[in-house]
Amino acid sequence: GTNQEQQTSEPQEEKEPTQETIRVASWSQPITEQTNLLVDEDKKFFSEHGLDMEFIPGAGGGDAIKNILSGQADIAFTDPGSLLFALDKGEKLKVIYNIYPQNVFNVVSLKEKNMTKPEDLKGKTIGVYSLSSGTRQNLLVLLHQAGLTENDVEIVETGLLNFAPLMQGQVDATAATDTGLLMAKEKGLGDVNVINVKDALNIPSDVFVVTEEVFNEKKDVLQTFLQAYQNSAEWMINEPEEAASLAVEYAIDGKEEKRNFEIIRLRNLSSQSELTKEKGLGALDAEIFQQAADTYHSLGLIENTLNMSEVVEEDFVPNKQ
Amino acid sequence: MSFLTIEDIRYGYGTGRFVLDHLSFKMEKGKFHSLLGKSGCGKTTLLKLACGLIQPEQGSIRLNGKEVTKPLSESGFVFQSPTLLEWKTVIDNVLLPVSLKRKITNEDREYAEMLLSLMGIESYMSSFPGELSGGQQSRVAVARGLIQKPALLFMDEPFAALDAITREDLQEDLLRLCEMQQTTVLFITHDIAEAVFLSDFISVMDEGEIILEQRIDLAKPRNAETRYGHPLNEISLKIRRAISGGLR
Amino acid sequence: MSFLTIEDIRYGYGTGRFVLDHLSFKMEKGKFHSLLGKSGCGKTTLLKLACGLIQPEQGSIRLNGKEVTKPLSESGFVFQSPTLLEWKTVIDNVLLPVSLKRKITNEDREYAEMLLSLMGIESYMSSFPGELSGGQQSRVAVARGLIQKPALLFMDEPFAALDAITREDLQEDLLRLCEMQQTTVLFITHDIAEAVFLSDFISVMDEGEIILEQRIDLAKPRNAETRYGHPLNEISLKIRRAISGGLR
Amino acid sequence: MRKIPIYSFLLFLILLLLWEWTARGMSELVLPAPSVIGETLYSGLISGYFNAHIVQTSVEVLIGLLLGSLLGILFGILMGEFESLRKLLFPYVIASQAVPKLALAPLFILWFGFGMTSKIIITTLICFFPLLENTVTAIQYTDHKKLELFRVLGASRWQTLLQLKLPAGLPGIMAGFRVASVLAVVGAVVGEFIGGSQGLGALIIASQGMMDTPLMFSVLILLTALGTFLYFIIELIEKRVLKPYVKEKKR
Amino acid sequence: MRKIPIYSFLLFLILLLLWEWTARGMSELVLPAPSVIGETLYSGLISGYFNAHIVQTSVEVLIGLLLGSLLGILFGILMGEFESLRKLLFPYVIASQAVPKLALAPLFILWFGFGMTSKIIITTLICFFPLLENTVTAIQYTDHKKLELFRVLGASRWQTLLQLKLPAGLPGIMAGFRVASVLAVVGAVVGEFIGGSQGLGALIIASQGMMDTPLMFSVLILLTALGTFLYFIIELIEKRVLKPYVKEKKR
Ligand SMILES: Nc1ncnc2c1ncn2[C@@H]1O[C@H](COP(=O)(O)OP(=O)(O)OP(=O)(O)O)[C@@H](O)[C@H]1O
Ligand SMILES: Nc1ncnc2c1ncn2[C@@H]1O[C@H](COP(=O)(O)OP(=O)(O)OP(=O)(O)O)[C@@H](O)[C@H]1O
Ligand SMILES: Cc1ncc(C[n+]2csc(CCO)c2C)c(N)n1
Ligand SMILES: [Mg+2]
Ligand SMILES: [Mg+2]
Repeated sequence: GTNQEQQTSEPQEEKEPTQETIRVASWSQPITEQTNLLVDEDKKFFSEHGLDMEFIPGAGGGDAIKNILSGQADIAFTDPGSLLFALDKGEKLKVIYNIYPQNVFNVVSLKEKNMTKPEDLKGKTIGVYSLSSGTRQNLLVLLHQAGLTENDVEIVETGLLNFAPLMQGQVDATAATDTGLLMAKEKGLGDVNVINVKDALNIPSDVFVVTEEVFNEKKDVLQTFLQAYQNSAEWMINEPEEAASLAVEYAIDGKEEKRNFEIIRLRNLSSQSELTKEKGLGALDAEIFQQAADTYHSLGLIENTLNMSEVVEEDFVPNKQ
Repeated sequence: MSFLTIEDIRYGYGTGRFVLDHLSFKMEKGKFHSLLGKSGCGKTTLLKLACGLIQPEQGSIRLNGKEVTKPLSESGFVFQSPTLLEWKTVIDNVLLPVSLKRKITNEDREYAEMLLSLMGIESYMSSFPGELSGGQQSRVAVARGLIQKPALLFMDEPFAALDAITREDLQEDLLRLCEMQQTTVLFITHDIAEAVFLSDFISVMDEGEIILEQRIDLAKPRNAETRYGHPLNEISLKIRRAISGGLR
Repeated sequence: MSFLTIEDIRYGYGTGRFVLDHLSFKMEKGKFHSLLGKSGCGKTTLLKLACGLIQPEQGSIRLNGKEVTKPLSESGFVFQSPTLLEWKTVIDNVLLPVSLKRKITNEDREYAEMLLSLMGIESYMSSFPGELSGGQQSRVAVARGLIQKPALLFMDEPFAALDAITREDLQEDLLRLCEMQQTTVLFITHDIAEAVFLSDFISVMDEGEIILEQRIDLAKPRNAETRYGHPLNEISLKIRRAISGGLR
Repeated sequence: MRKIPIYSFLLFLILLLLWEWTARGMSELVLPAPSVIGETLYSGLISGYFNAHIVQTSVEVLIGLLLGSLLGILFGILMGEFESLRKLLFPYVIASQAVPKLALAPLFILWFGFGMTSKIIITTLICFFPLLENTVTAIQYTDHKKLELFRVLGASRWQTLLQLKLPAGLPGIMAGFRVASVLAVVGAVVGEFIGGSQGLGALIIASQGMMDTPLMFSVLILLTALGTFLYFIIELIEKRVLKPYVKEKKR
Repeated sequence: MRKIPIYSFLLFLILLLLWEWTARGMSELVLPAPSVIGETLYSGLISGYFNAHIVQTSVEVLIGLLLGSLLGILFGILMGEFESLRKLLFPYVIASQAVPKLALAPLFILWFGFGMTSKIIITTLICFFPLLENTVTAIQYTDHKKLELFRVLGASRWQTLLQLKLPAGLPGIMAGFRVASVLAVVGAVVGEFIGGSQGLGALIIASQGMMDTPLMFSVLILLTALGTFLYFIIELIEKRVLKPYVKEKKR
């Protein structure tokens, strides 16, 4: 990288003669909850820093990581689970930003089943998106914290419309996310009990991950990018209405402004934690990642013990002014 | 009393031109009728109409007074081209008409073999049609036409692909069979002598019309003598003149 | 000097039986040769060998001393069945051999039309083969065989589906054309009189062997007189006896 | 026979009513009623919400179908003509078909980018097979009398192919084409499933994420319409191209 | 011609080497080297890890292929025989094909449960179409002279179908069958993608979730083997069934 990015930290600077391209591989399509990443055309969070940000869609956190490993992208917007799997396979990766420090996963059951604690899940049938999904991994984490194993419950795959079998009574509970629950409520899901995984182990939901190579070679660009991303996240927190209305145009699922607003509100909540209030958005804490890695290891999801302090790079996160 | 009556029919293939127009024709029970005429004059069309395969646009076709609206499946047919099923053996091809009616009995099989040996192709019984010569294929088709001992037999140039000797043998066999079974026959041929030798009645067509109806009174049973006799030659000449006279 | 020599060939269709065995045959340049014989005796097989469509298992076939290993595409062919392309019009079917060699010129088209009118089917030029009668289809095939004015012509029962009158017309036309173009012809027919009328040489086959070779010295040009003259009848009778004598 | 459109319409109506009636007793999440879907579809069409997606998918389908058909016929010809080539290539052809495209997504993105190219390639791959098999079969079962005719006329392999085998096999090839045209729609959509930000496939994924089943069904209806349209076009072409065959063979 | 196996093997070797070479420069997560895949595959086969999955998928494929082919031929016959039925049903047939099964998967699960049924139904649906189209075409282009023969012999519609149209159209129908056999594999796998805890499709998903790409490729190889095996079996059947045709038509 060149030194030009350094100068571009002044936000007023107009178009740079040379723009630095940065490709972000997401775990998803361009969706409402990532509005801040999508509205560069309007808000110029990235272009004002001389960044030409390119959004690369994917179908799952694994895709995002594969896209940076194959050089198709520079940064992965992915979940810690996928990160841990890749590390387990010996890939050299760095976590440089904590996008959502809050665990957004939960387990939802109908009120009448009277399931309120992880222990209540014993012997029950629980739906997950699929065997490869975050819902399953987080369900296992939840069970693990409660001293249960996969064998104590029956896990069935229900696909993306996982609330339908819950409403139809084909499953006792379903593992989901906060936004999933929101949509389901909108679709007439009645009174439910929600067990939040974050109460058991608050593994962050998504992080920015780069390969060691990119980490070493593009430090400046990465830092500029994180600064810009942080700005955009702050904007979304401060201007949720504006974000919601922009999402209509930029997000593939942004059909209704009202719903966009609700989603953005939830993501804004999960972007913030005690730590971010102190250190600024994106703040990383290697400890929780270590706990996550250890849990995954004891669950048998990964084979190796990982040293996460080597992976989590706290220095890149722009400090709170 | 006539058996099959065709009255004032008209037929075209949808090309605007009528192949047959105002044509009438009668067939008598148990008699052998031949159709002669230049290529393309409408013989095959008339035969298809008579057997109920196609329906006239105008006019009527009656068998024993009853309108013919679909093929008379108890009749026998030999088309101008052999049309055998390539995936069946020769004997199965011969037995096809029976197999469409009922289970094949040993008798059927024996009769089929008899017909095949009459046709001189009994040794090809288990061959597939693709392994036969052109004339052999047409003989399989003739055997298939005869398998049901039909009361009514339609044959469109069945012997065209055969040499003179085989042809004469088969003519005599055919005559014998038809006489035995009192078969009514409508026979198309280009061989005038063949027509005269076989027929009780000959009709000569030209451009969709019947231009000559000739009764043949040669004595029966007919044999080699009939074939080379003077009367046959004379009638042949007359018919020949009719056909070529039709040249307009 | 002979033009095409077939020497001591053997051929079977892989069925264990040899259809032709130790057969030799010669064709002279510019002459008309006919093959006669009972159905299934191997005429078509011999013709296919002669024209290079199939190769013998033993023996040699030479044209002007050169081994024939593939079809001589400058020759003309008329097969036993018309084999027209249903998706092409009659005139395009006739022009097919030319179109496979080069772009069709106006002259080709005119010649094709001339041939079609010789065949008496010029009015069906733009029809599709499926719209023709059996005899009309076979005439299209004859026209197709002649379109290249071939020096060597192979015809397998080309006139079998035609009435006597048309047939005689076409025989005379064919003779005239062949004489004009000095065509060497190999002609298969079941009509003995036709063979005698047309040929310079007649070979009679039986069970894969040539049992009679007959030179025909009738005066040329041959016409209606030749046809009904005594000499023709006499030769015919001789050949007829040969064919039926072959009956073992 | 003239009453078909009426019966067809009646059947459609009955099915619709049945559906409406079933859906009434169910959550919209499980099975949205046709009335609801109709509304979503209508408003989406009016507002132009679907336009970009429809265009994107249609372009992918058309290009993919074109490429796939050409390749399918080409390889069908090659593998039909050269037995050896057939033996050589067929394991790879089967591999390309038996492997679910969805599993190869990262590779497709790696090789062809995440833009339209990878979707077109997936579509091409999917269209390719029915045409290949039907062309091979059409070529191999040409009437041997006609083949003899062409041999005897000294036709080159190429001429025999173009003027005999392909025209004679056209009905079979067109059947393969009809299958391919409908599969092309599936191909493009599956391509968009793996990380597309536009197109009807991407919209399906998004609608599932939103649990917006009416939207998903609207997209499915659009896909059906696209498939039907293609099928219809191909039938039209077929009717024109196959006229002489119909003259001979159908009555 | 006898050297084909050698060439085939050489080509395979070259492709393998090329792959190995490409994979060396790449993360194992994106494109694992054949050597690595081979190891995974071998140890998985030896340890019996794949067995249950292979059996499950094979059963689904076989049942689905059987049902799909039967239905495809049946509807092909009906829609080929009755023009009116064709017009009536074809929009639904196209809908059933143009709609990606993956999108309907959640509904299939709701309707048919988590078990094998929904996978078999998806497989059936996918197999169905190529056979339908090829059967319709085969039935419609029967030689009209043979049809006349059967009409004149007073054959019933049913007899004409069984003894003429189907046998005469067999080559085309078998081509559809070959296509269906390979698509069946994809169908079963796609069915297992959603809501399957066993089967090769479920294994693909699981391996993707764990980012175990070598395992995924092992499964893809098993799928190719399954597809090739089916295709091969069908070719064998075809060779036996079509012998008389080959006698007549091929040389
Ligand atoms: N494709 C084939 N496979 C096996 N045997 C065949 C094949 N074609 C012909 N034969 C056999 O070879 C012999 C000679 O056949 P060929 O067609 O040459 O006879 P032909 O003299 O032309 O008879 P026809 O006058 O009936 O046309 C016949 O006995 C026939 O059964
Ligand atoms: N399918 C068809 N479509 C259009 N015209 C046809 C069709 N079949 C026959 N024709 C025309 O009808 C006329 C009579 O045909 P038909 O087959 O009855 O003649 P034919 O007397 O049997 O002749 P041939 O002796 O050559 O067999 C011919 O002029 C022919 O061109
Ligand atoms: C906020 C948020 N919600 C859902 C996902 C989706 N997700 C979570 S884990 C996982 C498994 C890897 O495929 C996937 C797809 C996410 N990443 N972030
Ligand atoms: Mg006729
Ligand atoms: Mg012959």
